[in-house]
Amino acid sequence: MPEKGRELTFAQAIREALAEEMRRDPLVCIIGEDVAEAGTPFKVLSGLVEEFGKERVIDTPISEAGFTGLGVGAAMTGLHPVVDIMFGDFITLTMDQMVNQAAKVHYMSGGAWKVPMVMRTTLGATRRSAAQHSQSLHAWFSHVPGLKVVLPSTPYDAKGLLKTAIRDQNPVVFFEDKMMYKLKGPVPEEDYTIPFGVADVKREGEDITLVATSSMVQVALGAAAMLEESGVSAEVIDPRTTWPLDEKTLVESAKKTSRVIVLDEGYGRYGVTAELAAVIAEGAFYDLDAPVRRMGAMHVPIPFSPPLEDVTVATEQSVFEAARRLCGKS
Amino acid sequence: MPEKGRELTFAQAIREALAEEMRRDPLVCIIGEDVAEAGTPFKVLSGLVEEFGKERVIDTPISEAGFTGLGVGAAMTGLHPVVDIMFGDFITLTMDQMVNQAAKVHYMSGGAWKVPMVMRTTLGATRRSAAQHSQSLHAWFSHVPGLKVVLPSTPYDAKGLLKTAIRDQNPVVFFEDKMMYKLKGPVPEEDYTIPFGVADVKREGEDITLVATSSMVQVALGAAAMLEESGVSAEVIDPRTTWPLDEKTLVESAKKTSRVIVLDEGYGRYGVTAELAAVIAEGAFYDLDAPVRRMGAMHVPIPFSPPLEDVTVATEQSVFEAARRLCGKS
Amino acid sequence: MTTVAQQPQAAASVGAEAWLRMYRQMISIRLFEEQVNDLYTRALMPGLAHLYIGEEAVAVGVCQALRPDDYITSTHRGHGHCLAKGASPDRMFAELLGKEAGYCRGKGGSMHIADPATGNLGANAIVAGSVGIATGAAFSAKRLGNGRVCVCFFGEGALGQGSLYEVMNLAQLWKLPVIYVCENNLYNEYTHFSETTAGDIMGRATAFGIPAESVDGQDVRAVYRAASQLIERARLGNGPAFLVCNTYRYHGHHVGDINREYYRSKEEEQRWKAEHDPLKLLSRWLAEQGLAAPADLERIHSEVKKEIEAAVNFAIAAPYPSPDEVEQDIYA
Amino acid sequence: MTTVAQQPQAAASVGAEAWLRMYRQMISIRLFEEQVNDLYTRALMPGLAHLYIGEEAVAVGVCQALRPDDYITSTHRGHGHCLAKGASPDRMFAELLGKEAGYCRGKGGSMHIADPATGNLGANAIVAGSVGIATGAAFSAKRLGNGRVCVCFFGEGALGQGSLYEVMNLAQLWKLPVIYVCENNLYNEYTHFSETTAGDIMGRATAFGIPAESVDGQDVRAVYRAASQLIERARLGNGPAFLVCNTYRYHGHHVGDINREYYRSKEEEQRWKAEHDPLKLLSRWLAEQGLAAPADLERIHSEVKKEIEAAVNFAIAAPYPSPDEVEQDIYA
Ligand SMILES: Cc1ncc(C[n+]2csc(CCOP(=O)(O)OP(=O)(O)O)c2C)c(N)n1
Ligand SMILES: Cc1ncc(C[n+]2csc(CCOP(=O)(O)OP(=O)(O)O)c2C)c(N)n1
Ligand SMILES: [Mg+2]
Ligand SMILES: [Mg+2]
Repeated sequence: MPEKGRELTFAQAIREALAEEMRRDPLVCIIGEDVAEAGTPFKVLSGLVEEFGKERVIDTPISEAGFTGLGVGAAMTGLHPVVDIMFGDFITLTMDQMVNQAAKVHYMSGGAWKVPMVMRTTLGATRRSAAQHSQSLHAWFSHVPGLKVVLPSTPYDAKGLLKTAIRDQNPVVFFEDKMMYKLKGPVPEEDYTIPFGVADVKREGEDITLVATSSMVQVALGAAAMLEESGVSAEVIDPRTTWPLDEKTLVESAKKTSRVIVLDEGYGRYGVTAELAAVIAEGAFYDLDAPVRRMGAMHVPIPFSPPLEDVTVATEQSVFEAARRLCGKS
Repeated sequence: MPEKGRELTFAQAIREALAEEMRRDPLVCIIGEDVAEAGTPFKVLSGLVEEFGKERVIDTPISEAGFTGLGVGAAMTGLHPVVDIMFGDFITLTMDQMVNQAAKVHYMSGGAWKVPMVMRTTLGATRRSAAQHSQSLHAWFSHVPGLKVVLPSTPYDAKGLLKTAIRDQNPVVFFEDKMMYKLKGPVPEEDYTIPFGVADVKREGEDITLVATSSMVQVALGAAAMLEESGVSAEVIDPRTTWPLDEKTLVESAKKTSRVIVLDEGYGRYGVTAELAAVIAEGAFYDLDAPVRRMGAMHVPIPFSPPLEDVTVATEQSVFEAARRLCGKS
Repeated sequence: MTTVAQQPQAAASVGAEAWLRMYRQMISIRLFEEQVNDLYTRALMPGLAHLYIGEEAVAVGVCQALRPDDYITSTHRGHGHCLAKGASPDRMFAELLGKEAGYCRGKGGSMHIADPATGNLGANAIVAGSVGIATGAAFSAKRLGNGRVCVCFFGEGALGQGSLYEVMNLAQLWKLPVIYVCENNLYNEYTHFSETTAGDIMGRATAFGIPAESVDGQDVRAVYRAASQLIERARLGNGPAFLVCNTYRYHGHHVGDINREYYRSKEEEQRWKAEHDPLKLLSRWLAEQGLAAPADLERIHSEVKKEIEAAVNFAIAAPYPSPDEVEQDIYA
Repeated sequence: MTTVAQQPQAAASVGAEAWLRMYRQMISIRLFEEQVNDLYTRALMPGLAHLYIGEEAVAVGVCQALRPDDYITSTHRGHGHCLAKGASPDRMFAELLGKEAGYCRGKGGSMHIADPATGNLGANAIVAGSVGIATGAAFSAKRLGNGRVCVCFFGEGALGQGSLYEVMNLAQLWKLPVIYVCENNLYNEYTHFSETTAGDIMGRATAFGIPAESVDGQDVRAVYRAASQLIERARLGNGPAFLVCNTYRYHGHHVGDINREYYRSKEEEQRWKAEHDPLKLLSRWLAEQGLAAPADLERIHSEVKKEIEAAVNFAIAAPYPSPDEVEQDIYA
């Protein structure tokens, strides 16, 4: 990760990755609702239609299943579509196309066809958007062989991982935390990609490992800073892709620190925290000094009311407290 | 569980539960594809339309999203529909209606509306049905607050749990292993129900715990019998519902035996085995002698070819071997 | 498709009182929404809201043709439907502010207001998300023989979603008492509907054998008349219907959508406001018919204004739910 | 909608040779499927299969109107489409038996045969599961300007699925070269289509402004003629079309569906076989026209029979994939 130089927001990094890949490869196109002149409700794509035209930045009807399916077919026959699903909550409408089609075409055809497509969508709560616009459903896709699942946590990662996703020959689902679009961070000018399946140590530490994904990485880093002040050295690890999963880096950190909290904004139950915790509990079994602690979203539909919504996801404070308890400090 | 008396097949137990509940409550109706005269392709519902008529056993067009949504609305307004999704693979088409609607209506309305409906569907491979007719996707629903998820493993459980599901005031998803429909077992004549969230000890043992769901319970019992002959005493525990989940029984058995294998026919990755393993690893942390071993379906789309398909799911033999290894016996 | 014998009494017997009631409801929605915008601008409302201003005649004309125990389902742009079906502004504002006194105890917010007492099955933030629920409610009504009907409101954007066609097929096969009311306000968010909608909208229903009508959605009398007929037809067991109401939203897609020139012109907006305002159209007609003097309408306006102000103040003063309510009402 | 200038050359210039080729293909499908039934009966085939017998004229008539590099998508009842598009019976049988030599190396089986060499994007076991893929292939063809079209085959049961309407809207908005071919064989599994299909089928496409035609699907000449026109129209950039082929499956929904009287009568089956058999219809016409003597057809029949027998024997003798192939081809 670059220390100095140019800073971009998360949204700018995404846009730049798309623009560069679209310049590099004329087969890349963007398909989704309000992606062209509107540049999506989050304005992430602003300017792309001006550069690439309506032939390559394509507004669709409100038909998530339909245009996702169209993306699968287009990917099989020579294009490289980036399908935009405005809110991660709407992937519910695309599950058949993603899971029964995109994920399986290559395998079912014995390797004859491939599906080089990317689905970009969002996750994350605390935007006061209520239960149907706040979910983090990436665990579902992570469960499905044939898909790859990417969860960037910084502008740098967002750009590098999105480029890798677009160059991949398989269906890749790319989840962006919508609360992070304005986050700034260093992004070099030069072309770079980040390989899938390689976790990133966002911060080194000795006493406890915080494994965190997407939005929760920033929370973990905040908690780590607080912990440092209270004398606890926390390592923060970001798997960056839930599939492929870099088990080794997670397990090694767990072996080193012997205490682990796993953080993810999806529901804790039957979610990403379960897999990560299970992998670590198995791999570092003989080195853990305490059970792996899981912190996912509370197991409730996300409520609208701010004082209710705020308690559904982990915060720097709650991670700080959990980490101190795990280290026997309170 | 009854020891003696009348035996029914799994399919007969399901049918009897439905028939009895439909007699008890005129608001219960069945909605799905080919449920009436055909009685479903598995013939599970044969005879019901003759008794209850086409007003209550209702054939639909091939519109999984449409009639599931209709079921949600019908449930909110006075009926108690049992929605039939022929293959569990087709729940992909119902995710929006189940997850964004059924699961959330009660909560989003602050408790004002409720959705007493049941979705019955199937899971399980090894039927030579290939990748789009062989999946076990119950982990997805287990991940979603507002739903309850039931996985019966015997005719007795199937009947008692289905009755509970139909009497529940919430959306319940009921997964039936299609390879188990012909399995026979004791089912008493009298009315009974089985509460959700209560695991069943299918077999007691001392040396190792096999936690298994649905189809895998029979596999676990077979493996336990083999293990007994080789001097290993295995306890077999069936959570019966993944949500609510009886953590206590799982953890206590793990504490007793100190070795655990978790078995589920869904994909292992980000699936039910992860949650169960994480719960046990946390709850029995200080008592486990070895890491919890997970055995889910291999992380591949289910292949058609028999020699390939057969290696994708756990078998009595593979569980037997894994258990022996875990007990340090080979 | 309706015969003379099936003509509803209602449409014929409507008198001054009913038109004034509709006028009051439309004003009520207009002022409610202006307050919502104000709450947003003053940063008093969490999140966003989608204003119904300009489209009042649709909700009011349709809901006036319904019985209190009939059902509706609504959308992200749902405040108008809720109010027209009988919800009270105070509990609605409370919901919009996430307060305990709200219709959903603060858990739903602007996009999820629901109220069994007025037959409101709930607004829905998934485009076309409630078409199944609406059709299911009609299914219950038919099975239970309670004579109810259900109106399913949705924007023309929902025509993109396949589930609408699935349930229209079911509704027509089973002759369910459901009216699909398509509010065509010309835009799917920031995209003109002509870019997203192939063919003729009416064909989307007639393809399934469902009778379809199209009305000027700014004329509450036209909406009321058409809705009354289709609703009574459904109530009599003749099955579903489809009603397109041509309308326009005056404000942005949501309260934060301020600069709109990249997708529609100020002139277009002005033209609709000047020439097609549902309140102006009705008040002009009431005056022409001698059914109401300007003073009567002014009185209604000021009464409603007071009500709305009281309601918003109630909501602002109301307490939030306590944080431990977060784990209540997940299961019944 | 097609003008004279757009009339395809093909339809006009078809001569005896082409009709005999179609005859051979239809026989080939018929005999292939009889072998499949036999393999099932003899317990040599894992799982089930859905036979195309009776519907041969649809696949053959349509695929004859396609270029080799055009695309198709197929269904659970897909053997006929695959063969008509050019697949060879030996590798198909091998796939049905789960053998390494199969089109999908045994991983797909009966319901998932796919073959890039013949433009076959794959059969699909989800009803309407391939409508998106087909439309996407047409999207690519248009974007890449390669002049290809895509035919999307589906049974009338797929009319229940909303995704079909989503993609027809897209196809018409963007004028994509895709032909939706609805094989109406009267049954969705065990339910007559009239119980599941409201309104008139043609309206399902015309609702989106898509031209629709309906033909006797047992008459390969009629199918070929209609398909040729719609395909050429699409190829010329005039957008999608919808073709209903009225047909009948002679066997059960799948090979195990033996007792069918509860959903359709033996008389009905007999009538179709006697009066509407696509092979008989074509051979009679060929004889009438003096284009083929009975002996010619018999020769074709026995040649094909030998081919099919050799193919099935090849498949039976072929090895299974080795178990470790299970983890190959998950990712490209
Ligand atoms: C399934 C789904 N896709 C996309 C959205 C995002 N979205 C919210 S409103 C809207 C436009 C709706 O247009 P229309 O149905 O015409 O209603 P209007 O806003 O004009 O009243 C979109 C795309 C959504 N809420 N749900
Ligand atoms: C989404 C989905 N729902 C249900 C099924 C089960 N199913 C397989 S074939 C079939 C009937 C299909 O009828 P039709 O489309 O008319 O094709 P046909 O079998 O008549 O050729 C059904 C319901 C399925 N495969 N996919
Ligand atoms: Mg609109
Ligand atoms: Mg059919």
